[in-house]
Amino acid sequence: MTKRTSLSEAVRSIPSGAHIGLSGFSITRCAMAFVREVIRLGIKNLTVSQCVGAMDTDMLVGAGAVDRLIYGGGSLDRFGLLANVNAGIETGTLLAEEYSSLSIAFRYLAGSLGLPFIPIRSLAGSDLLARIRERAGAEVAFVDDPFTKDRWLVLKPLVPDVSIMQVQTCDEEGNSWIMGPKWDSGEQVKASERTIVIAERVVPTELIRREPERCVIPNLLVSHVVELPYGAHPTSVYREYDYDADRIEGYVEATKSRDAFQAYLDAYVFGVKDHGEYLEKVGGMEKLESLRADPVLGY
Amino acid sequence: MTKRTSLSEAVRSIPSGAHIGLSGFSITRCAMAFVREVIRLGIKNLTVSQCVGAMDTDMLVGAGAVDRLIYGGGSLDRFGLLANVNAGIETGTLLAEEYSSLSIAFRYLAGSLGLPFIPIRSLAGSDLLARIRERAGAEVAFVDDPFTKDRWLVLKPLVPDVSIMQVQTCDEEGNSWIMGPKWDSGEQVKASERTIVIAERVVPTELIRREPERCVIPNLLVSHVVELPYGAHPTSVYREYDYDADRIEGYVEATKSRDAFQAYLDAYVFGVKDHGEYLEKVGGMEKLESLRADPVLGY
Amino acid sequence: MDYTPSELMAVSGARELQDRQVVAVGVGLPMVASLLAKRTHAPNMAILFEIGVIDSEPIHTGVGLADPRVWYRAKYLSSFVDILGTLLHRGRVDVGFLGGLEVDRYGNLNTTLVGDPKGKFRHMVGSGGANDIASCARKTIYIMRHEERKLRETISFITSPGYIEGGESRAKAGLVGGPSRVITDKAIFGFHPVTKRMSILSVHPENTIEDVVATMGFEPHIPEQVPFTEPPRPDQLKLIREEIDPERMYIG
Amino acid sequence: MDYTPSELMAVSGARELQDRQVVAVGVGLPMVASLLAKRTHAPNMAILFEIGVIDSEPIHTGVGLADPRVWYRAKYLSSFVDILGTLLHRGRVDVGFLGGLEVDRYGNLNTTLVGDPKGKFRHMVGSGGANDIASCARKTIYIMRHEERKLRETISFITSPGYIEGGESRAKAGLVGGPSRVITDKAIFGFHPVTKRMSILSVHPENTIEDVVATMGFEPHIPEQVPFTEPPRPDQLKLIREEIDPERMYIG
Repeated sequence: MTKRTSLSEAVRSIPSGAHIGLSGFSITRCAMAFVREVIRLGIKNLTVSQCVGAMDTDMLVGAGAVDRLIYGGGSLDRFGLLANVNAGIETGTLLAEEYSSLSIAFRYLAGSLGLPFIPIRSLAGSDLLARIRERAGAEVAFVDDPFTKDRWLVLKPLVPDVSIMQVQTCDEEGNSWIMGPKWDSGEQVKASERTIVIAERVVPTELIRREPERCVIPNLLVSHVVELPYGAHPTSVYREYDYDADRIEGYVEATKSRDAFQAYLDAYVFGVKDHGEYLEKVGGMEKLESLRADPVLGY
Repeated sequence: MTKRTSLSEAVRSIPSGAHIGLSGFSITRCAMAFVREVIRLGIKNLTVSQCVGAMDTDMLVGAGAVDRLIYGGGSLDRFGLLANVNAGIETGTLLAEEYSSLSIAFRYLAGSLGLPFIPIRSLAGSDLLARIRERAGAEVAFVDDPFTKDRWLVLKPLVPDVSIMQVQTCDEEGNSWIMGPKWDSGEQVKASERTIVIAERVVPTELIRREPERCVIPNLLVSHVVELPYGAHPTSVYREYDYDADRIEGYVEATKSRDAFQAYLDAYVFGVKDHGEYLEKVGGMEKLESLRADPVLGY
Repeated sequence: MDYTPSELMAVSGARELQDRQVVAVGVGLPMVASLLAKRTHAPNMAILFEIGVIDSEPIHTGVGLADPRVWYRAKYLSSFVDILGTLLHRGRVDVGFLGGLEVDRYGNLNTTLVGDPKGKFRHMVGSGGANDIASCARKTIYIMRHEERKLRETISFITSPGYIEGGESRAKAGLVGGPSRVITDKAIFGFHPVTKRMSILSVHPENTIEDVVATMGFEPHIPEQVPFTEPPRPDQLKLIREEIDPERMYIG
Repeated sequence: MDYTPSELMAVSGARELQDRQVVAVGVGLPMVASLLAKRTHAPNMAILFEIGVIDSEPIHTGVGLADPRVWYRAKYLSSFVDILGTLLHRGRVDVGFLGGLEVDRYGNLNTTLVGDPKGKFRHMVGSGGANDIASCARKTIYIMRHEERKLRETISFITSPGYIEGGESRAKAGLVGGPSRVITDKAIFGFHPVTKRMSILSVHPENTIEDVVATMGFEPHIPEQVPFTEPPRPDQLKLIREEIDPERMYIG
């Protein structure tokens, strides 16, 4: 059964106010084309979660589409900070629940396994925990280990309504390969009620069956499949293309003022009708070819 | 750093009374050569765990090397039952703690993640739970979910002293690929204090680096690497060789009486000095070649 | 009759499955029934094997889940934790499909031992994933031979809970779901919505209610109308005989 | 002086690592130090990056953990749950190696915000895996610039706990391990075994204790004997400059 559809149709399946999990980590495998379409379609009041905050989230926050962020901190690596996320936290317009990488990963893991709660050693003695208890007290608790009687912090499972997964390869049913390290992608997808896969390429199921050990997302978790080359641009996709340093620097520059960011959105989101036009605008085939990953290096 | 050693030396690292986890599932990827060497060297009083009881465990139990078995049930598929395990349970000579596949997998998972306990929905309302509570009461308990107030069964982590992993391919440091479904192998290895890898072949680390997504066991978990083609015979190894139906039938026949089983051990364990002689005894290269897996089918 | 009782059981099992469902199956007749459904009316059903396999397309009959023949052409090869944890325990499995040694009137299943568990008994296979599937799937279907020693008033051991002591007792144990069908070689049973006692839904062609009841260890609920089970279609038989179990390992 | 302060920091960091240890590292100087140790005295050390990478051998400098340059030639590519869960949280990580924004006398680390968390503040990067590493590794080493605004009497936010309020307070919070070294561009610090206050271990060549203390926000414990830090060897500098950070992205 084919689940192939357009980006626009996949995005329209997400109501305002939904909890979405995003696949980005800093500046790699970010759901950038997805985010641009969410902004274009005016979907709002989202809750976003991901282990390490990334460019996809920062742009959504900058566009005012996010009410609540559940994450473990993040940056754009050496390009800069998550300026929009940080501004939202500083001014109080964004409700940010800030954990660590493992505590978000464990919350997804608990969600993925149907566990009612999961114990963790992290966060103890930190101001992160103090803040989480103030702001999101109902999502952490303490339980006595019945075996040793030690007191353990336990976290509530995290279950996004939909996970948005940027992958290298999938089939039209949604069976997907993710190459490279997977950070929280596996747990996030399995925790989420459903998943939208955005793939560099859609291949015949026959190819998926040839290397079933590579399959990270079984199709039964997937509601929509969108084939969208360069869908993560300007961030990188391992073995496909490198990050576009110029464009990330341009983004960072644009996050320095509200006006500049609005101009950025006007140019790259509202000023183009779709992903194809966006790719033309950022340099077209010539630029994109220059980003193609070397097959040995993977970048 | 090479960890390559002989089977005998790897087995000698295990003291009598240790808790070992075995990689077998019924009649596939069973640590058979390992088990034969354990019996030959007279290591005793073992605790054995695995999700689904397999031929490796049954043979160890039949040889009187096991005091305690922690497992989720098992059989030799259509070849027969785990006759030695069953006899041990029926006569009371084997302390068997019987769970389900998922409850053992969750106990390994908790061990692998350093969780103090893990909640599970299985076992409730069954006689399995009633028995576990009688026999191993300190390994299960009930905890109230602090978020919903529901009462949940929780299991204690399961942490073998050493996991014995039959794999297809590894390097001399122990970085290992497991092809095919992995059943509980990943969680068992990561829960265990250390792992002995028994591989069909040892390849250069350079090859491991070419497909790092395939690596299931990072070398830092591995204490010994043993290269031992056909180490799982007469059980199968996916993509390497098929099970040897004649020899499994012979084993099943031998489990029908104590005398027959002793004769089996005398012939195939005590009557051969090592794995090489064993392979000669069961038919040598001609027989083994006939079991080689077809590269397309994988069996 | 141009089909065997096992073939009718497999076809009846297939009929219980719907397209797009997620089905966790054991080896044997449950596997035959699921593969048949997938090749006929339920092409988008997902078939899970606990060992870590999704949607394989075997072309040779395997001796059990441990046989790589059963994993052939899978789309996904993973682990117990993935299949039984992230799919089953997470609540994504619609139907669990199991065989069994003994079942009682409340659908409690025994695969562990026969005899007196505190005295003389014979140990069999235990749970494997059966307890997990019976505990966590939205519903469970059993396929087993119709014999007095299998359909018993009292079973020796509850490996996998059905409705436990009937009524609300399963819910009280914290479990959702429960058995929905027991398919034997003589009849198909359901469970009474309130008492949770086994109830005859249909008897297979050339069988009688009297014979069905006389060869069981307890008396099931018998509704006023008991139709005959729909027989297999020729295309279903052809698929079973030529493609799914050509070596007749499961279909006796 | 034929080396930079950053080079000395990296070499000092490398010296803290032993062969066969398992080390969880952040990007930047911790990564340079770890790669240097691995290429010199600790070839069997395992280097973990939280994103899911073990023992990569980068030949190009990456902008951060998210840069595939940093994953090149890894032996193992997996996930947060694998690295931070099955290795770190399971208790298998010997050394955590972190950079930081602010640290206090008890080795509590701030990477979250500067200013008044209840009033006006600037938010920075938060934890990532830093809190997990500081909480679960057997010991932790920090590398950071020696500035008064970084080595502070009071930090704005405890992202990653050190010895919390000193003495037994870390153990009381249920944590083992704790920071063992703080390596700056002027000195190396340890922690007093009882009070858990920061203590000068060595000052770098051409620095004085007076200058070290005068450029910090709190007074560290000063033992009677404070040696000079051992300078880098030429082979270490050569490796850093020609192979590990040839673009001088981390080594200023």
